[in-house]
Amino acid sequence: MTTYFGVDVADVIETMPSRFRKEAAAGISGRFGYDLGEAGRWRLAVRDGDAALAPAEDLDDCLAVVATDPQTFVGIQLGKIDATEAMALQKLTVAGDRGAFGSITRLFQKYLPPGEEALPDTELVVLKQTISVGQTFATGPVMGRFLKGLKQKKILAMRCPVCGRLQSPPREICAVCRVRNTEWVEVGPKGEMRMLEYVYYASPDPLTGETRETPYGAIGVLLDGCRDEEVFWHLLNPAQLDRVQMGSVIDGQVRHGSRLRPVWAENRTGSIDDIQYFELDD
Amino acid sequence: MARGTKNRHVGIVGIGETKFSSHREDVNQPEMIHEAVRQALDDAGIGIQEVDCVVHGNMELFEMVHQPDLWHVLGTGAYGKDSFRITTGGTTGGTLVCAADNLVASGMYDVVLAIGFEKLQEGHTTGGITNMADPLWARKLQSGALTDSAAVKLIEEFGPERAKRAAMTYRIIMDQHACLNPNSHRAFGLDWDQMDDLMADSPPLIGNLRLIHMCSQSDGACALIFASEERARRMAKRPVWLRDHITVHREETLNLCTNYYPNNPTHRFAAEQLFARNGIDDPLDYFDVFEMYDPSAWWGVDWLRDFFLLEGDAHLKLVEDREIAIDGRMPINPSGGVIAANPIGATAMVRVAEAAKQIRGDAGPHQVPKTVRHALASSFGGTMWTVLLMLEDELNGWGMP
Amino acid sequence: MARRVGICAVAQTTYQRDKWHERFQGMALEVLEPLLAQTGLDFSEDKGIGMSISVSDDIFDARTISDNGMTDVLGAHMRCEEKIAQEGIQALYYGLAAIQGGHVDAALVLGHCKESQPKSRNMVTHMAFDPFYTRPVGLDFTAAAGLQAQAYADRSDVGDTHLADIVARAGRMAQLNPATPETPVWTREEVLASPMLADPIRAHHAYPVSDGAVGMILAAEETARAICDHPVWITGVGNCMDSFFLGDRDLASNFALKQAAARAYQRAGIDQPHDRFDVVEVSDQFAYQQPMWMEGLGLVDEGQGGAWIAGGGPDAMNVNRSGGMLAGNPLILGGLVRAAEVALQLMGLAGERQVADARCGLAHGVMGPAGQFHSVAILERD
Amino acid sequence: MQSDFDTSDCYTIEGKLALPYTYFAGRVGSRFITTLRDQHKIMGVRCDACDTVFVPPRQTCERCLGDLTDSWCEVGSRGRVVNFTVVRYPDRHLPRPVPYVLAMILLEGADTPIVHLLEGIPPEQVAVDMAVEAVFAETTTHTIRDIDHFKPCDA
Repeated sequence: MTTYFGVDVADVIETMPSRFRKEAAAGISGRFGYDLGEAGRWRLAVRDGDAALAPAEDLDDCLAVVATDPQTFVGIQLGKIDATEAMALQKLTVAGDRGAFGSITRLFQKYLPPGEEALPDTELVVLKQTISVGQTFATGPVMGRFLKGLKQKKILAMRCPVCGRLQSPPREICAVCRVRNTEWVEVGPKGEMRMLEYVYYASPDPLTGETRETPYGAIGVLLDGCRDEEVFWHLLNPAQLDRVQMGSVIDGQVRHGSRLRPVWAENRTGSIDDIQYFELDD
Repeated sequence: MARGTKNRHVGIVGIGETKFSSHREDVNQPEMIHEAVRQALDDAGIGIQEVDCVVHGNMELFEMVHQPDLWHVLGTGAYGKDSFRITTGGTTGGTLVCAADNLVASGMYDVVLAIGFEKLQEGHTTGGITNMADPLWARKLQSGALTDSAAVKLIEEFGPERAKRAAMTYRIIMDQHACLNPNSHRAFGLDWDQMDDLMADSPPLIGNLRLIHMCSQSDGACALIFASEERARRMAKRPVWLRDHITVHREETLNLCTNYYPNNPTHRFAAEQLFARNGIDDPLDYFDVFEMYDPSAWWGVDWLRDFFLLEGDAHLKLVEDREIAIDGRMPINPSGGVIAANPIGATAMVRVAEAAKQIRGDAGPHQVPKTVRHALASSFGGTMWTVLLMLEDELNGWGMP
Repeated sequence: MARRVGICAVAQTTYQRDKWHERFQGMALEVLEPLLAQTGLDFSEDKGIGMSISVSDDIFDARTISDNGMTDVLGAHMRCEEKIAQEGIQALYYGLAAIQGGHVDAALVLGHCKESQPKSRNMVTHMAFDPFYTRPVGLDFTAAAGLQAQAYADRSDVGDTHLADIVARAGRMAQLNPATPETPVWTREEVLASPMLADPIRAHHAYPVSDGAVGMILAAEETARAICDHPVWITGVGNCMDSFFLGDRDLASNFALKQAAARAYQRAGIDQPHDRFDVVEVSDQFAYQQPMWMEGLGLVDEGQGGAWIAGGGPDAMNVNRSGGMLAGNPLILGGLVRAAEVALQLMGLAGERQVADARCGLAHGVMGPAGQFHSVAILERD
Repeated sequence: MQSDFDTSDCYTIEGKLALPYTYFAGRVGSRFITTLRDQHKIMGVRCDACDTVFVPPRQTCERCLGDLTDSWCEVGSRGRVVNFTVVRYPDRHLPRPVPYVLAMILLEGADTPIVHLLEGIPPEQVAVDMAVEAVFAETTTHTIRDIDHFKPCDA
């Protein structure tokens, strides 16, 4: 017997008919194949709310065939492995009608290893909601002056009176020297690309609740007048994601990145949106 | 940093961890927490009446529950007791351990139960983390904890081929460890012959950071019971002593969008301070195991250099030579680490719990096959914040009369 | 015995309805700078402040890890900072533990909140309830207080006129407190005429929405004496958590407060609390809570809150000379502001509201629906 | 405000805190809600050690930490008001236009009252000890609001 995660793969397969939810299978019929490598090939026949499972030589007559290794198969059944991720890793493939295969996966109750208390067939209640609370964010005098500068197409930084470090957006104090920043300096607006975060993953923007469009580029620009890590964080023109070059400084060796310039919004209100994004300064 | 003499010693006497999973529809928040609490009490062999104080932590916006210790009293056992709620971001679990140490060492309480938890399936993890950024600027730009800055740095320094192979080697070793740990959320059974495919085919998230490199989003809780030296010796067969800990935060304007090196010295700074004040010259030699808060394989590789105060490519070699494997010279995350399971508010405490189990020698299938006397555990959170903790099998060092 | 720990400096902003002109960092600096100036301390590694303990709340701040944006203004860059995500007085309590435990000699405590930022304070406290049983019926801390106020009214002699007198007195007291410049001064009749909010709580019985920050420096005895002429010792602390569901509790019983107070008294070596304190600051978020918490603390006979008010008890016992919560502090800072006020009184720095020769005081904080969690601190001077 | 505070560069920006959430009731909570929804029965759990019937149900007794997972008992859908308030401040998170009555109702057979809406009677006529009964919701919300509200009934 071959076990994965402490579970016998044969037990997972053989309990499939008993885990079949007849009531959910109305209107579904067809043959589906499981190619589980060393755990063998299996054909599931669904018809009129009944299901039969049998070993099979070949699975050519199936609407869809899932191919995976027994460990992944058991892992998915136990919730150890995420099926989508297994597909992304090429550890699980579906040939044929993927949609049909998706519909039959919902016809089985969750597998429970022997000895674990069987769940009564209770539904597990889920409540989905978007929670939204309106906010009024204060700029304070320092962030306020910086944001107002954007209205006039100016990028302002504050300089630490002790170490000379520039920060933009500015802070009330220099964290390192623990003194109030006092001097305002205009920097940029052009600069050099220092870092690109090429974002493929779409996530919600908590300021709006909307999902961001991908891909996009979050960038660090070393604005003219700044040095070292004094980079300015904003966005790149998404059309130019593949055309920019990062610069770097390693052990004092400088490699220059692409030159960038800000693209200003038409209507500027004193917010981060006053700069649409940066683009190549060809 | 200025400090006095430790008032009294503190030991870990009970450990509880839930299974980590993305399928915990079967329990609500207090019920999940209670699984860890029950386990910790049973492990310590005590009832809740012996606990004087309960310390609780997580991040509220992951589940959008305000001051959740109020509701969670249904599972924490805090009813009628003193209780605290202390948090610091991803470092929360480590902070809870520091807090429990302070509370017991002060003499206020003899026995403290600390609980870290998160039920990430109840919210949107990346959206929740993005919300840590300044609402007027970086919140528009940040994507949760996803960044490929460590990849950029390693690739710049060591070339793409060597850097990418090192990250994937680290990843596969962590997966092999995860397969040994029955609690882990993600354990794929990755093989060395998949290395090239994974480097090419795993879906990209940001730049060279791929899905396969990144930590999971898990539900789970961890509970630890701490006791004064006197009580610990009576309670536990083998208390694990908390020798010392250090917390290092840094300003929020840490700009991940820079590859100017060094830009994140908190880990190294914490390690330097902690080792110096405890008289440890060679951490690679001194420690027998390290449970690291490694949010991605790239960071895991990069941070080895900082935590062990290494220079050049010594950290890459540790990975390439597979010395970080469970049977290697410096086993990293025999539990599988954060890539295998990441219930954020509990994650850093799980590092401490796993390190303590290694010292007790009862970690189970993922027990390091050598005597473990000294363990290091790290926490990561906020904008490159660090909590670094030392656990030992006998009383040593700071605070000894 | 663990070493003694003293409060060496206290600073706060004003508490106002809408500090639209300041963000959190600005408010915190307004507190940090005077604290450092008063004590001469810095954050140097050898003998500076070893730990910053912040107080803030992710949901009030609309910010995951609400202390993340505060590191620089807490002096904590490349240093230790931890956040009390709970009632602010717990930071005092925790700072005491960290110093007594030996990990640090001196700690900064600093809390901030802007209740004006979210559209509704009640919507924030609504999130403290569970999603299936208590949120769907619209519970928030105000509605829960209404239920508790009703339960207390049924059990005590406190009536609408007593509550009006409490609010009127709070307004008068607040006039002497420079930190509460906006607190309205109402007459008893105006309070009695104010509309109901959550019966029997009237609109004027509720603490106003406010923004502000408060902080203090704590230090071990030796350090405290070196940096401060008038350290205030934290001699007893205690807190307690009650059940979550309102129906699981006897809302008028003061269960958690009695436990918290008993622990604090025991630690401070106080057998007879009734006559022990020269000043008392309780977190009266709603008027009914002032007599109710005083009963829970064992300072007023059970069920006799009304007679206590009618007999001039609050003045005689110097309760909430600052104006209390009714004068306006953010919810999560309530107990910390109370402790700051008691410390100022014991230091002799309370200005026009100074109680002569105050030597021992009590500060109280409360969090959660209908007082689910209470925390009590006893402060004394030499 | 400090008198020398220059507010000329200060202003405010409107925004939101908006994120999606998915709450799980768990096995115990799910059984309570589905029983309420499908059978119009209100279930509690009994802790024998503490001799208490709790509503809403919970998996663990917070007093003695006993496991209550399978300690179900049905309580009545009628009960009496033990405490109440009238909510009169309007807000977005509230379930009804104000004013409405929020009451603590002790159901027959239960030892702990639940908080719920009381309707069908003017607020000024509500009294402690009055008998009430559950009015079940026509459409489910998968929460305790599968009891839409309580209304007065004969004792």
